[in-house]
Amino acid sequence: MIKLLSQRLLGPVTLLALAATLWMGLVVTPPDKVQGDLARLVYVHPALAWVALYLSFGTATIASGLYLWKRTRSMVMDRVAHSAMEVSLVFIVLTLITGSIWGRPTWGVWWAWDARLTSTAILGVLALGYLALRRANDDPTLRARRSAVLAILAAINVPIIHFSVQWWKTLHQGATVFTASRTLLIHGSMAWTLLLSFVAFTMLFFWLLRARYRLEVQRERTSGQSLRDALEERRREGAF
Amino acid sequence: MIRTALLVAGKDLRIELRSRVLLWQVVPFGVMALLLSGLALGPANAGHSSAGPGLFYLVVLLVALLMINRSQAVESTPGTRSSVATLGLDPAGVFLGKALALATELWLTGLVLLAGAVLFLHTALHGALVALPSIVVTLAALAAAGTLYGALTAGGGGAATLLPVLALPAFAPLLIAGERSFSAALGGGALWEWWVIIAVALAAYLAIGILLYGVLEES
Amino acid sequence: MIRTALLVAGKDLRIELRSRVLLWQVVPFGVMALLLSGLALGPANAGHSSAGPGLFYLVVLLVALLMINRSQAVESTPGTRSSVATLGLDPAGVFLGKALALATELWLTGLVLLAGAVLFLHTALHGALVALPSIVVTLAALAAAGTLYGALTAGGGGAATLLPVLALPAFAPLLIAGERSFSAALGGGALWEWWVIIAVALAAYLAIGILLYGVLEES
Amino acid sequence: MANDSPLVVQLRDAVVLAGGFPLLSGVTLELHAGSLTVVTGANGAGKTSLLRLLAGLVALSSGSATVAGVDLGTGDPRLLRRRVGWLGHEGSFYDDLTVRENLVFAARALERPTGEIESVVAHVGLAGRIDTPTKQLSAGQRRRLGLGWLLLRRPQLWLLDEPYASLDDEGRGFFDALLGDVVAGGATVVVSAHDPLRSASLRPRTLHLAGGRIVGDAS
Amino acid sequence: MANDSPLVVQLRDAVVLAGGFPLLSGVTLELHAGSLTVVTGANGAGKTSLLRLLAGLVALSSGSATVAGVDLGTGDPRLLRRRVGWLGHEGSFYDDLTVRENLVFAARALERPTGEIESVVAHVGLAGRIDTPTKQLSAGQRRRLGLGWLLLRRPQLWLLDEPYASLDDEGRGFFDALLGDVVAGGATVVVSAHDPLRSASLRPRTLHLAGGRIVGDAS
Ligand code: HEM
Ligand SMILES: Nc1ncnc2c1ncn2[C@@H]1O[C@H](COP(=O)(O)OP(=O)(O)OP(=O)(O)O)[C@@H](O)[C@H]1O
Ligand SMILES: Nc1ncnc2c1ncn2[C@@H]1O[C@H](COP(=O)(O)OP(=O)(O)OP(=O)(O)O)[C@@H](O)[C@H]1O
Ligand SMILES: [Mg+2]
Ligand SMILES: [Mg+2]
Repeated sequence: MIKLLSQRLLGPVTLLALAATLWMGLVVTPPDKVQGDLARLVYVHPALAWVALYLSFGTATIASGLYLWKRTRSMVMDRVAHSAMEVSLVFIVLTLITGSIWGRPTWGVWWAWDARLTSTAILGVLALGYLALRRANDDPTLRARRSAVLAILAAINVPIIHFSVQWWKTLHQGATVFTASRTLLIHGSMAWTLLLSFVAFTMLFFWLLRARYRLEVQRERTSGQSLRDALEERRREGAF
Repeated sequence: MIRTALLVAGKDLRIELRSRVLLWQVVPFGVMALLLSGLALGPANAGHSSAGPGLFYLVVLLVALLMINRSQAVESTPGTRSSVATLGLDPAGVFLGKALALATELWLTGLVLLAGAVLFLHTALHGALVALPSIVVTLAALAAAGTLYGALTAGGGGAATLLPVLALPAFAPLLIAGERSFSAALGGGALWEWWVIIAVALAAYLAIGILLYGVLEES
Repeated sequence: MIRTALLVAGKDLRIELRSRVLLWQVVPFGVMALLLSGLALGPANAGHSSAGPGLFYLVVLLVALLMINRSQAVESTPGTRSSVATLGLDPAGVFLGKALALATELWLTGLVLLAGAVLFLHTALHGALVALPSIVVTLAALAAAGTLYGALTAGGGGAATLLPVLALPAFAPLLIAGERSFSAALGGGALWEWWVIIAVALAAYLAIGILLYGVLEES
Repeated sequence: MANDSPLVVQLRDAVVLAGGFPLLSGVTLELHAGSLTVVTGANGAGKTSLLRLLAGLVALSSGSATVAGVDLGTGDPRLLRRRVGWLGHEGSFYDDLTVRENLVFAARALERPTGEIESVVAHVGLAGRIDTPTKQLSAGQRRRLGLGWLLLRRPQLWLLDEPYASLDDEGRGFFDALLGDVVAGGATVVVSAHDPLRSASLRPRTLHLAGGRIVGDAS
Repeated sequence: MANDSPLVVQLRDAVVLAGGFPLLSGVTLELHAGSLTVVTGANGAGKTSLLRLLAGLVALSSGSATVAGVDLGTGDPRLLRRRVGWLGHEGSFYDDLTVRENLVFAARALERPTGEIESVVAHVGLAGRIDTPTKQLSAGQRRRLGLGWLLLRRPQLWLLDEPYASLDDEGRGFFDALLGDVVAGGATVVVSAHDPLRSASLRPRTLHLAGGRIVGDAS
């Protein structure tokens, strides 16, 4: 009953939270002294980045690990990993886009060779590579195995990228832009809105993940039907 | 496991030795690529001795991609796959063996490229020697990662082109770490942070390979 | 000849389209390589807009090598070689067709990479547009040269590694000319000298291909 | 067919899919140790697929299968593969290694003495080719090398895909004699063939496949 | 053998070398239009090599050879290749294209109408596989596609390397009927085989090869 309710409610509540974030972000909170209305991107961009980097990539990694562990190996894990990685790619792209939109007026360029940006981009390519690998393999078990291993490999990559890019950057550049932005968040309403945005986008993630997963199940169900047809047809091949 | 590793490494190196690809093709390619990247950057940047480590690793990366492809191509003719599969070799051993063979090839090529960097890119000889240990370990990590990614993309039509897409992001941090510690060596210092990354990467790739190579081989 | 060329180009493009390698693998590889070269150079150099043309062509070169390999791999399974040989296709047409298919793929990838350069390397959009014609012609020359060198190294074990060794010296002048005229376009000027080099190279490779591809195919 | 020797193959409604297409559409089969089975059927009926399933080279999609004591759904395919020998359509070795090197590799991998190799090679009629790289062998010579590889291995379950193809008369005679030996020695043999076995003294069970299923079974 | 139809093949002391090894060690042979010849011999005798020479796929090292009016030493091998049809051990098509696409390519290349394709495909029993990529076909289906390719081409000289291998019974019957047709239509056919031809109505000339030479000739 609770499960059913939560399933039914996830969508509407997510929409509600997103709408509330939008309203708080655009109407309730004041514009920034330095950046003006542009600063309102802070209610979108960091939350997107959080979902992209940690939540969805993490989900995909854990699901892949569970797939590889013999005792929990099942196609469910494979589907979860696949769905999460797809959602991750979407969020990474959105992070890049919102970041670039923000960067253009504040830094004067769409892109800078900054540690965080570079690692985000690399992660995006990793997610893309994961999907490409899935496409390149037809056989479901082979595909599941290979992509699970890739997800694990990508996961050890994440901290390495994180540290290497961090250290590499601190060696070459001084102050970062993010410490400056943090001072934006003193006002009460802004802090609350920021928090709300994280909640809303997290819910959006789960909503999308579930939708994607269901689509996958649906697809497999129809392919189950077509499988029965294929078997029929194959058997008839010999019967002339 | 060790026995299998040595058997497989020996076989791979023998095939390489037979075809002389390393001597006649990969090494010249590396030197050529070193020269070309110098050209692409223009005389102003390339003459700078600071470009040395970056270009060195860029070229090592290209060479590594070529070699990984070869290392997998050897295994992946359809007939070979079936027959060798029925030998039931220990996958951890196969992984270690292929990685060892790849590392050996990379070390050899790396030496030549290092000489090239000293000659063409005005990299200081002393600094290059100081950087040698970090280079050896970085190349070993590259070999371990490369063997894994090679197996991931083996067989199938477009596999060979999928390899760089998947492997480049994995190699990027290694590239950075290697380059940084090389630069540090040139500057006379040593940066333990980069050593940490390289060592962690090597250990992680070896561990994953030993544990999961079997999963990849089955299919 | 033209008929054969179109037939062959259509076949090659169809095979590419079928495998989606361009979309899923080559283009991501290019973007990744762009990112990586930026990393290898370090933020100070990469941020510099002057590095744009050089890096652009460096990556194009890498992508081209991948594609040339694929373009030849399609022809070089032993069975395919014999059967297709007995079709007795006009070699000049085959050459033109394969070069056309390769050029098409390079053009598409080049567009994406150009966008990448504008976004990541701060290459001026206007300059990039001005440079477009020279890029199109340079890539065509690269495709013609690549098809020739691909045929030269087709078949045989180490072909995939031999290709870059042979092709890189040939591509170097193209790379330089392309980079120079791209840089000139960014500077607002146009350098007819580089245009001459590119155009002569294109014409020369086309002529050589039309005349000599037949010789390469036999064997 | 009553038989008290142990079951080596036990398939129940085995289905094997490739890209949604059922290579096997439900095979139920029991084979006892020391039996000789010939699988026949039209082109595309699924003979090769059945053999590949028994070798653990393709995955079971539904149904159950136990081969040589290993459950194909849950067991360790490596264990199975060590117990089966496979002779496929294609030559199945490292092309760049010589006949001897290939066999030494196999022997080492299986921890067998390498002393037998010379005699095995002579036995299959390749004595004059022992130091020839495998890729230079003729079609029939490759087959013979495949037989040699199996002889060296003496597996528990022999899976032979059209073994007669491209063997000459003498080779076939030799093969028939071998088959008799092997079966008498207690190993299980499954052969796919379009021709009936030549030797009258072998009394195989004959399975007829069509549309990925067994449609006829005669002893 | 007196015969007044024109000579299609005329070899005199033909020697073919590969890496210093004589594949053919001096073959003298005349074949007339409309003849059917079967080449037999032990594994490694040189059957495939002889057929490849006749197809212009390997170069003549010494001696003289004229095939289908083309001198193999001085003539245009392309002209020859357009007149011969080749069916080899390996499937011989673009693996990524479907059955239909492969045949369309061949038809276009030879400037034949593409309308016949469907009926040819049905004729060789591949109607149900017309849109399957060639790499997914079974061994026998590849052979059948090879036959379809030849049917579409209707060459002047048919060179068939062990055509029976991996064809099923019905396919062999079809093949025999085809052979009769072709020879009656005036084309020349050379078949390498380990089995005698099945059809009693075909009365081929049988050449026995050994050590790269003709050692027996029976009509
Ligand atoms: C393409 C450009 C950009 C990318 C790819 C990007 C990426 C990211 C990522 C991955 C995070 C999450 C970091 C974490 O939680 O560990 C983040 C957080 C954040 N970004 Fe960006 N960003 C971009 C541009 C910008 C710009 C231009 C600004 C503002 C001027 C900005 C402001 C922030 C802020 C305030 C956070 C919150 C987290 C914190 O305070 O550290 N970003 N960004
Ligand atoms: N992905 C796929 N899609 C469609 N059909 C496929 C696919 N893979 C294989 N096939 C078909 O499955 C069958 C494979 O059969 P298999 O190779 O087992 O045949 P076989 O009995 O060994 O035939 P042959 O006598 O020709 O060797 C063929 O009909 C082939 O066309
Ligand atoms: N480069 C080489 N060095 C040494 N021997 C070679 C080389 N290339 C080919 N051979 C040998 O030449 C012979 C080639 O014979 P070919 O392929 O014509 O035989 P075939 O009569 O078709 O045999 P099969 O019946 O096995 O198909 C084989 O004995 C092979 O081992
Ligand atoms: Mg078969
Ligand atoms: Mg032969």
